[in-house]
Amino acid sequence: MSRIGVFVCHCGENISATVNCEKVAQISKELKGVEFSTDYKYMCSDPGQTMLKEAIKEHKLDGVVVAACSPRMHEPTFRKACSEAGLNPYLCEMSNIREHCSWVHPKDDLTTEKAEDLVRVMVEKVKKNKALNSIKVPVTKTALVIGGGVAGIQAALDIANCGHKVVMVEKQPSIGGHMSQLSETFPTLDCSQCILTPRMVEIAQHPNITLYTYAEVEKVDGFIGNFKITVRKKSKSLDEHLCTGCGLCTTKCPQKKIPNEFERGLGFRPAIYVPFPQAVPNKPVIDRENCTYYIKGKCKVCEIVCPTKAIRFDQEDELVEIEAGAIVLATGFDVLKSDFFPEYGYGKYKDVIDGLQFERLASASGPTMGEIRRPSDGQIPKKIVFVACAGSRDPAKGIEYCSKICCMYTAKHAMLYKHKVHDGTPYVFYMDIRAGGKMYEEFVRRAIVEDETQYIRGRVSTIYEKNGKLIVKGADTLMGAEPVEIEADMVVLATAGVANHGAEALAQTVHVSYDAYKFFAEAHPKLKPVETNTAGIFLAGACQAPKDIPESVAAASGAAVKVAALFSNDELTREPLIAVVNRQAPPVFSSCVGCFLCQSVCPYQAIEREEIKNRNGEVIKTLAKVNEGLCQGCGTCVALCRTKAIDIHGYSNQQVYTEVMALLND
Amino acid sequence: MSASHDQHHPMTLSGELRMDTGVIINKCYQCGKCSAGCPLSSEMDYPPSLVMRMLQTDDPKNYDKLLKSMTIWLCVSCEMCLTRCPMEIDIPRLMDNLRQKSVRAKKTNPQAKKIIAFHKSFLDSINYTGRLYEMGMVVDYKMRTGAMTQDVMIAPKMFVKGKLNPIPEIIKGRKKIAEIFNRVQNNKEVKL
Amino acid sequence: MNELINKVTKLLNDKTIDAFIGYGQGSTDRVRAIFARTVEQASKLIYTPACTFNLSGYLLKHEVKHLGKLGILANVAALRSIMQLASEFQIKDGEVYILFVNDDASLTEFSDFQSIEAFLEKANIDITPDEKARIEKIEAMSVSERWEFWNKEFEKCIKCYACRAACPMCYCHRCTTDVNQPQWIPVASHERGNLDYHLMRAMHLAGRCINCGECANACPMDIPLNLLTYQLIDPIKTGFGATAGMKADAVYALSTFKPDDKENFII
Amino acid sequence: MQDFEPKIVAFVCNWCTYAGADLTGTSRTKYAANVKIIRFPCTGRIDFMILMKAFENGADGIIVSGCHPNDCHYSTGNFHARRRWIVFRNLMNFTGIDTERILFSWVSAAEGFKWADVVNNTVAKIREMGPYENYNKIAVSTLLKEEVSNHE
Amino acid sequence: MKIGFYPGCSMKGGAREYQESVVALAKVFDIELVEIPDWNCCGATAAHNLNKELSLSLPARIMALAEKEGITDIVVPCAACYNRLSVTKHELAEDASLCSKVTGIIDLKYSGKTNILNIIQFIDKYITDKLEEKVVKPFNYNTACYYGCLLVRPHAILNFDRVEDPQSMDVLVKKSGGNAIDWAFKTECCGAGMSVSRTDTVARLSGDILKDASDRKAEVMVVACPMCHSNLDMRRPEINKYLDEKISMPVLYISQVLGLAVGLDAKTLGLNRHMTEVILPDKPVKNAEPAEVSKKVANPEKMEA
Repeated sequence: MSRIGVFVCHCGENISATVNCEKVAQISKELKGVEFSTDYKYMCSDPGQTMLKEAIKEHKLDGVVVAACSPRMHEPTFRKACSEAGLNPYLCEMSNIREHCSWVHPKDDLTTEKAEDLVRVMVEKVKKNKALNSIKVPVTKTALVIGGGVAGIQAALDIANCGHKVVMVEKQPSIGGHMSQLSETFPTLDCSQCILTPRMVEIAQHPNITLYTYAEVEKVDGFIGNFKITVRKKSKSLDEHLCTGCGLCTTKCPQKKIPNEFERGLGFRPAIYVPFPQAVPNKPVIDRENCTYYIKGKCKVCEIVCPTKAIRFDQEDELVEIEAGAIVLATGFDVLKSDFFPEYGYGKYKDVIDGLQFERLASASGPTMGEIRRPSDGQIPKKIVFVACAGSRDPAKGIEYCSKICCMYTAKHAMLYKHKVHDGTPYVFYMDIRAGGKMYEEFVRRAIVEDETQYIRGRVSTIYEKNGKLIVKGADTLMGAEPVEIEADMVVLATAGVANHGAEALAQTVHVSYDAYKFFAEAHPKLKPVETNTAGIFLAGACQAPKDIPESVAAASGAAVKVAALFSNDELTREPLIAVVNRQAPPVFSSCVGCFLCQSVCPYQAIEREEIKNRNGEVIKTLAKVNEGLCQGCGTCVALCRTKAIDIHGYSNQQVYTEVMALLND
Repeated sequence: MSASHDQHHPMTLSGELRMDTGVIINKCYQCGKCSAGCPLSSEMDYPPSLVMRMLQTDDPKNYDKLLKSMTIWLCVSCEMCLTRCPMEIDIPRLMDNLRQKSVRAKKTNPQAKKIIAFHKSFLDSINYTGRLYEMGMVVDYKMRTGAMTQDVMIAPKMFVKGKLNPIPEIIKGRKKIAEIFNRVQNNKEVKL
Repeated sequence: MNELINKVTKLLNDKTIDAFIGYGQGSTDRVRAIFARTVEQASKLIYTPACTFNLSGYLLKHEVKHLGKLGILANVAALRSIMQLASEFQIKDGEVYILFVNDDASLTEFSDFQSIEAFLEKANIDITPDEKARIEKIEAMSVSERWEFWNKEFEKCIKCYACRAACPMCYCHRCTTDVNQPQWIPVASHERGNLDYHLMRAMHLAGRCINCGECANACPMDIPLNLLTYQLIDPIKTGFGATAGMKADAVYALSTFKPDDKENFII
Repeated sequence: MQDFEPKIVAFVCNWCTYAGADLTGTSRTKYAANVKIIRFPCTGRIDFMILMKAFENGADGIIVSGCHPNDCHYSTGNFHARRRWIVFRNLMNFTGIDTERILFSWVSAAEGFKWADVVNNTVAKIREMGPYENYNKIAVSTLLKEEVSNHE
Repeated sequence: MKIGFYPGCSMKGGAREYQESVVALAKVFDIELVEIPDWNCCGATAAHNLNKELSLSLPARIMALAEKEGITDIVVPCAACYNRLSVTKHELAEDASLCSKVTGIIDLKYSGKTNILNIIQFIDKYITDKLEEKVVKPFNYNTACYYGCLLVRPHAILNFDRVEDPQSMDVLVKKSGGNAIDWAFKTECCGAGMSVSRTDTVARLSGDILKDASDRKAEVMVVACPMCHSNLDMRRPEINKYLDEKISMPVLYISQVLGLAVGLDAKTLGLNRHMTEVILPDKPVKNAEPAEVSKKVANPEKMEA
């Protein structure tokens, strides 16, 4: 016989104004198994909770029903109170007689009767509740950081400085990301590489950090605290231990005309190359697609000139297994590729370039040594047009969002141009200037007032070439939408920031969700901005949405704190409301027949195969088994299981069945 | 949902236009790309993006200005605005609607007389014969506009080249066409 | 028939299999399943036009499994059962030796699942026109007529579970009918429990039924049970693009989804 | 029939419809008291058998509701649920169970008003349809038989 | 199979040569074009400017008549008519109540199942495969393909070619042995229906188009629309006045270009009917220096992705 306590809350008058709480308490007392019943003004108040705790002890209650507000509000409160009184918290249930009853119905008998029904349902349910213990999972205190841009670097350093191990995986031959391509940064105009390269070096030298460049994550198994990651280290055709980074091979390589990715195609590189002079690690890789040896079977100049004999033509990709407790995704963003703007002739006219290309032109270490020269003929453009929102805020092109960083970098570009070409005129076509940020608005004003940038409010309709000039057709909406035509020497498009190429595939590999634009999705837009929906996987930087440097760094530090918090305990504690496959005595073992139709319904890959073996080690039965670390408790498997072999704590078959029975049979 | 919304706000200008054309005026965020690409915006009194802005004000005075504008008659429905509009706003359709309303409200711009006359002559020709009778239409147009001497120089050359058909092609279903004209006129549209 | 006997004899002799599931003459006129473990028993194998029922149900029976490596004479329905069971990890490729009698009485051996899949692609797997007509007839009824029709049918049910025993897909050790906490399905055979039982069975077979018809054949009360699941074959095929028992590695129609699955009733 | 108060059970998911119904409460939107909610973690957890049990035990109508497609807290539970509903509804229809008495809906955590509409419309509809006599009938005859067998 | 043919009014008058060349070209490839019996005018710009229902009813009648004949494909060489028919088909498919209203007005059965093909789609569907083998006199001129507005816009409805820098006509010209140049005014507006009422505007717009083509060394311009043709061809005196320059570049229909390439004579193709005289010097060797710009044309498939 159960000893259940029922506590009916008035919630001030929120409930008692329409529900006769005394009567509900009274009727509940008559229910079978109810030992104690009362009503009280504010159950969630301190005195209310104290009363609850005392009643548990005094009446030796083995189940509690609090009839009050929504369990989504106070279930944790009352469960905690029960726990403090020595009752297993999972033996406490709530009846929602406020949101689902007193607030939505008028004051009459029916409303009170409904409240009574709702209490009865929970009393019956709680009789079927089981005492549950929270789940403990061990934690591997190593973090995997995917992506070695500024966000990844920040996250890795923060975590490593907390004393935890970090493995960083970078796709490119060098870390540094987009920030290493930038010339100067807004709003301070400090040199991007000057502030970034010391951090890059720190990564390479940190005792807690292992760096894999030219490597990609291939597979992720496991769950929070216990991820198992397979990383493919692409072959660099090089023995990194022997290579001293002298660079002789790169100067002697006969292949010299490969478009340089780092220079966004504005310069060339050899087939064995270091992406840029400050690269970390500063050791070359062979680009096999363009290497003469791999194409034609002979050359090997690099091997011949290498003083330490470090070239390895037959080196193969290597698969590395990593165990990590947490993962930080810091894979960054990309800018829209050409062909997206046929009306702007991007990809067709050499002198229509994107913002990142302009960064390289403006960079002292870039292909023009920092001089602004147009790609077609190397002339210094006297009229330059910057087009903001090239692709952004353009639903017709599939990008509804604002790329956020373009207003600022366009102002910076205009400024840098004017600083380098004093007699030139920069024009900016814009729709709105979004300069929210410390010193941002001031920066834009400077570009307009001091550097005399011509800001024209309107969008460019088309750009075409005529007699060596680029005709930019726009409109000035502040002049009655009057058409404007500028004969420009060069055009820079502030192309939209988009999700990184391959983001979708990576999201699927890592099992995190992503939004319609393929940016990784945060768990909550406000309160969980660096978490993902998958426990133990965090986000840093522009892989989540376009972000500027300070924001990326802030997010990275945020993600690092989340990882550090996770690593502060040796074990994780989780709510035990998860699915479980029943077990029975041999020879049956379980009513599970091992059809595994449940396996593909699980959104969390939480259903595993368990092999039952006899004494000789032969498999005699294969059963489904729920991984406690992965299961999130949706119960989709439970409803699918024909034999009812899987059940779920908190919403078990017994519990829901009983609820329906109790609800309909008063 | 939208129906009940409309009931609460009976016929704002933008509401009416939305009902008639499906175009949501407030989608326009005034980027000006339409005005920039419009082949005729330099000749228009109000370039397309300004038309959108004027409609957004929901001010009858602005609406009136548009019905009396040259813009709506200069628009050649080349659809460049729609093609490049980031919001995919169907301005050409809006222009059609404004033209029809302008005629119905008898507010057409005097300078647009020739353009409207051309359209009317064109439709008359179809009404009578089922097809466009170019020569007849041009004569009709000249009668309407008084531009008697326009293009007299090229007509003989065209005739020689076989480009002017002296006899109208009259289709068998001519009556059917006349019925169509009758029916659409009864449907409260523009008097033709 | 001799070819079959010779073949099975050979298989038994060279220990390729330990037992062969085939058809034999029953005590009355009826054909029954026989389990040939010896050459002598193999000589009793028959294959006549009456040999139509699906033998695959025996493959998972405890008693049969114990006989060792099995061979089976499969018809199209049995082949589909085997495919479906394979997709549910109940039979492994190569585990069972499968023979099939062609129209010209020659034998086909299926060496692997792939060859079965290829065969089934061309095979006729539709329900019979007669069955189709019966379903259409029921569908043409009004809701309450349908309710009356099935109530009358279910009223006859004596809960003997012959349907369950005959179905090759009903291989659970503990059927939900036997679960008593909670008692989902009332034990006694009354309307309520019968309706529960048959709806549950139909749902559990939705997307898995390979339309062999053994349930209805087995029913001593002649309830047209097969129609319940047959009726779901078409909507699952057209709606989800899935047909049961065609591929050994198929994903169960109700274990997966498409984000744009069509329905017209959810508001 | 005049004072027929339909019994309606709502099977809803915790994250969207339950929260949506909470919002109906917080915004004090009124709806009929005939509907009582049973909370599930996800629509994916809702077993067709529990729906059968509800009719069997005297429910005149059923509401099943969860997150809109793509909004599932568990990302895909509602998609799986939708497939099952499609099949189960087919089966109900074929066996003459009145599918008009079971309403499936997507109600998000923000759709407090929609929840009130769903409830009110369902209550009005079921009130018009009257008690679920067909199912009640077999329930009653079953009870009688059970009693007989108990006496034996 | 019967292929329906909707010539439209201009092809019976001002653009007679377009019809002549289309019919002649079809004949070379053994294609029978069946004129839709008793067809009427599509209403053109005038109708949709002044009356929406009329602008839908006139094209709907044409398609209904075609359906009655059991025609599944209608070739509509005039870009303006093609546009009106396609838009009507789209709008009636989108809006059932509008559709029933319009079928009421035309008093004919209309299902909306007929395919509307513009001249290029028609060629691609029935001719392109066999084109190259039939070319006897390569059309080796620097050719500016002018698409205009109504062939490619609105893209959402027509879904034909790329809306910016289209390529389909360029491909046909290349297959005919020509050199399709890359230029900037492929889809700019020529002034359309304002030929008579705003001749000055037409001169400006058409002038800019011809000028760009001429600057880029085009020897001939190709069009697929009688309206474009009349503006660019017939309005040449006004254009030359506006440009203050004499451009003598002839303007041909795409059907004429293909016709010449497969060996049809100038008269059959109606070249004599053009107002701007068609002078095409014989060029036995393919132009040695294909315009450099054309190489830069991005791959159309890539562009769509």
